[in-house]
Amino acid sequence: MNLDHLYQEVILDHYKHPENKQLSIDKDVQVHHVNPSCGDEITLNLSLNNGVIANVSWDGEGCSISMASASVMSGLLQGKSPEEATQILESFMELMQSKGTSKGDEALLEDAVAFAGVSKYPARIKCALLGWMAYKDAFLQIQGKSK
Amino acid sequence: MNLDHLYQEVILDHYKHPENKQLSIDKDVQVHHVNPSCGDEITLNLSLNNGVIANVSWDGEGCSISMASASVMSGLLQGKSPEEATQILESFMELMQSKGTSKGDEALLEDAVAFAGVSKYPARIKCALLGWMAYKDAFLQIQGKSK
Amino acid sequence: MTLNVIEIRKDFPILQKTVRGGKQLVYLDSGATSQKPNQVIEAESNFYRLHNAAAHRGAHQLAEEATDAFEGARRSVASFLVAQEEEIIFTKSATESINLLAYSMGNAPEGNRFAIKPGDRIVVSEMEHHANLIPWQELAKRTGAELSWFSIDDEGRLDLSKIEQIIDTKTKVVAVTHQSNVLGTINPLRSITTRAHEVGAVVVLDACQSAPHLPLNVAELDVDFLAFSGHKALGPTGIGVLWGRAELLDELPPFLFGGSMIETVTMTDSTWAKAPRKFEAGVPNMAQAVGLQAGLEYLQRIGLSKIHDHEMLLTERLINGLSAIEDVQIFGPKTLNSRGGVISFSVSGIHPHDLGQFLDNQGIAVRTGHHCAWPLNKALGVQSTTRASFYLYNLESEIDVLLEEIGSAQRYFGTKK
Amino acid sequence: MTLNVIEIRKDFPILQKTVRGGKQLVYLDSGATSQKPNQVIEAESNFYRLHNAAAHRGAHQLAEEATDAFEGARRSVASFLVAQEEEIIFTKSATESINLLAYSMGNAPEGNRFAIKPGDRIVVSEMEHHANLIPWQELAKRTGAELSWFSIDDEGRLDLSKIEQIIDTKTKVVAVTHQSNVLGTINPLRSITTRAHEVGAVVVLDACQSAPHLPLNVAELDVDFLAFSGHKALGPTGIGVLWGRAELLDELPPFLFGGSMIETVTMTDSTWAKAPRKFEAGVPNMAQAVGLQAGLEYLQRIGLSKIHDHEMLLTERLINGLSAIEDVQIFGPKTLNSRGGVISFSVSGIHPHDLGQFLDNQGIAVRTGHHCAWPLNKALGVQSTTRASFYLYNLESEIDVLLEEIGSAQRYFGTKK
Ligand SMILES: Cc1ncc(COP(=O)(O)O)c(C=O)c1O
Ligand SMILES: Cc1ncc(COP(=O)(O)O)c(C=O)c1O
Repeated sequence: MNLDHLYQEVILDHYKHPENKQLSIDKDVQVHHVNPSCGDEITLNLSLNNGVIANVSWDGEGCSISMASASVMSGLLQGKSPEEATQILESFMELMQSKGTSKGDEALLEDAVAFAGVSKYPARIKCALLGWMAYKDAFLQIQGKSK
Repeated sequence: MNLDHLYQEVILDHYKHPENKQLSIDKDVQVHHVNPSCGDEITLNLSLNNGVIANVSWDGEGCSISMASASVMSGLLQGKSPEEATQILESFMELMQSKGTSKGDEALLEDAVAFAGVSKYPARIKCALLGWMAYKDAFLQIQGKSK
Repeated sequence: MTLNVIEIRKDFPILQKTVRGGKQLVYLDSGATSQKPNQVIEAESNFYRLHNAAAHRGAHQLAEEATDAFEGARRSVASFLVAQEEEIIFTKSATESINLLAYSMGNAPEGNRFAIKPGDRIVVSEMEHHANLIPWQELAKRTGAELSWFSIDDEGRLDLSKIEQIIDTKTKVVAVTHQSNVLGTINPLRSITTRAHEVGAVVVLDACQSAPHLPLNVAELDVDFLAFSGHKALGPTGIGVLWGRAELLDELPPFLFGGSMIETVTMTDSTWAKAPRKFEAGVPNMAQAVGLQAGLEYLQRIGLSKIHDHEMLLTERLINGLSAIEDVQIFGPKTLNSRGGVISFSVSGIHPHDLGQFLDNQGIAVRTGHHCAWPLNKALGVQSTTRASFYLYNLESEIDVLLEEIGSAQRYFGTKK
Repeated sequence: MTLNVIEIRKDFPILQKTVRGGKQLVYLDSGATSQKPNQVIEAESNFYRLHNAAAHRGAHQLAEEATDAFEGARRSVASFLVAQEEEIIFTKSATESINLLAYSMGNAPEGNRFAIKPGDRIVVSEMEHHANLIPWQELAKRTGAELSWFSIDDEGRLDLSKIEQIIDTKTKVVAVTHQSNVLGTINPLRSITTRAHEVGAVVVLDACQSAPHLPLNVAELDVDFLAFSGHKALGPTGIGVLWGRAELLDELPPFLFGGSMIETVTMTDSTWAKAPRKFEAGVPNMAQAVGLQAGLEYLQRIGLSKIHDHEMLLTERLINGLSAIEDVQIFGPKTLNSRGGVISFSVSGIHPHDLGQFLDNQGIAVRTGHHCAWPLNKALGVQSTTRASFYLYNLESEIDVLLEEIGSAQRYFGTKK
């Protein structure tokens, strides 16, 4: 096995230079997620404005996969409508479950296709999903509040 | 294996015509014992008089081994001193643990040596001991009382 | 007979064994535990030889393989019961499965739907195995709830005539066996589940004697929890299953506490993972799960309906044969409808232990005693019985040997000329 | 090195395996679970092939053989711990063993010496595995008792300086680990048992990481209960041991309820068998007990002192090697006294998960994460670590491979040129 399929340049870059990794005061909700099997954690602030995702900021501690994935996610979802975000999220989850058979929809996922290799390492899928699940939870909470 | 080693004539005779199998009103204590693995049960009345075992009577329901053994025991211990009874009991227990290697001390055990074959069937040893353990318990209770 | 028993027997090494001085083993004690085919033995061994590591812990290849094997076994059990994967909890035995439920309910705080309080009712039946009776007795004692039960009628069937009074509106749990391990009776569940759900109670099914012998579908059964043991279903010892409806497992508090069942832990407080992990503390019985999978797949390959039909053929043969012997009494249904391949009987003048010993001496393994159902024995008015129980590997000729040797026993113990 | 590791390795089929595209497996995760020698795999298989039946139930030959095998395994475990046969209880895991104690104590009625009431105290330590922490947290919550604990010092050893305050006169239970599964620290038990017994508390020892690696003698340890898991001691999955002093087991109420643990049963009440049966409800994990026996006998044949010495050789080599690498931090004692073959460390700039993944890709299996000891990790100020743990089958050359690949990882992740 070639580890480079897992640790793409893009991933290591985001790990070293994460985007939006500082909790913004502009938030509608804050969520905190942990990966119980390893202890990795993330705090995520989310705000919506005029029906689009205005701000995704986060902080956390974890492996390259979890941190880079949160970084990519935060950049990707910013400015998107919740529907678009859901579509992206679903596409990413599908990619994670593909067991290495999919390359991912680059038009939709952009840099996030770099995580395709993770799908071959079942124990790491949860790492890649940590930030995304935090976003999903945060979004559901905002929706819940507005009802 | 020859089953006759287990089911000696003596045993089957005692099973069909048990001795002292009617609870006597002459009793210092009464005990009730069950074999939890099969449900066999015995009630035993014991009385001591002038330092000898005056009366051992019993009633019960169980297999040929347990009932015959209770019958033999009741006849054997009647009239003995507690010390003699203890010696007999210990000799019988030793026989039961002999895994078929001992024939039993006939001078001491008399008819009870017929149970030698039981020692080859671990699951039946408890049957053969049911009445004896009831006696032991009853005797300890009398001793306890007299203190 | 549509089952190729001769072929099936080749898979079970122990059936080739002789006992008591060269006698061919006739194993009629599958109700206590089933024998194991090579496929099961090999599956367990291969797990150790090739994939052993702590599942769900660690990111190395062996840990991945062990996780895959263990979770694959879970999927297989789910498909066996036509259930969801997350609804399958691996325990060490049916006994643990039922105790898990009773303790978890006991752990439920006020407000939780499983919280049981004084005045609540728990319903069982008189034909329960101790494993589906005592945990509820104890839960009742711990919580101040009342234990009620269904009696049995003369044919050894549940007396449901007072169902409305017995499952009253205070009832929280109804725990019954699917098939009696003594009488062979298969209980009619529909009226029980309907009434229980009407009053908001959950139904716990002890499927120890049915899951290995009948095609089951948890949705159709309409029960809420179901327990069975691997070792009675061709599987290894040391593994049991608890199935529960997903939404109920969600609300049920955990039972055993430790690794892998947590979400977060501090020195004073912990939170829990989701089911099934919430109920599986510690490094799991992985090799046994994998062995159970092989056992259940073996059963499914042969077909559970076929297995049941085969057992009913044997049952009919034994009931007919026993009915023809003087001095034999059968306990439980004498007809074939709603019963399985478990037959308890007694022979006058011969205590079950003595009969069992005689049969054992001829190579025939039956079970004697109260079969861990003491209250049922009392209801039947006997202290113990002799029980023959069948499985897919039993031959009709084995029934004939049993019948013949019962006659020999009668002669040996002098109750018949 | 007095251990013939090359010969030993031939008994472990999985060690011949290659992983991740042809790389020789380097298994350094025995702290999570040990690998199994053929002797263990065969013992379990042979039980199914030759002796399988329900132990303690039924009078036929197979049932006798199964009973002998199971009780023989109990004797073997007793001799392993230098204990009495009746003091050995088979559970499914150490996790169950400890939960058994916590629940049984919770079941103790007023007047029973184990009854725990509000204001009583339960003492643990900050280095406990979740399995020896959460059951006590929960018992404390159920009973209103207070949970207190020993902290750790800078070297990763128990801080016993306040022992008299922590184990106060209200203390009923002191539950501590013998060897930390994260730090490798072996705890000094004498001061703990002395103080605990002074105030009338019982001492529960989590021997998961010590029983497989050190010669133990329960009398010398002076503890009251001891738990370990079979799967970490060359044994099968699905088996654990609980040892308790005979007179304490006598008084301790049962945990799981069901068949074989009873004396008499009616619909409303039951009485219990004597220990160990009282604590072993249901058809037991017989094949796993027999497999464990084979595992423990294997360990005894090699010699536990020799095994420990061998592991300390490996430990020294790894500690020295790690100390020589820049940017590596070792958690736990850096000296060899009172420690075992478990070493946790971190490499700056590389998250343990990434390091573990890199090593795995080279065929090296280590564990990463919080190792089911989350509070300890918090005390150490880290979220997770990388852990290497050894056993009798590990080679010195495997340490060298690990050290080399840590260097490669540093280069791969760009933290070192
Ligand atoms: C120190 C310690 N205690 C308890 C346990 C729990 O053991 P198991 O998961 O086998 O029940 C472990 C291992 O996981 C351990 O290392
Ligand atoms: C009907 C029934 N319920 C429960 C059990 C308990 O199963 P186990 O002993 O495997 O836990 C048995 C078997 O012994 C049984 O026949």
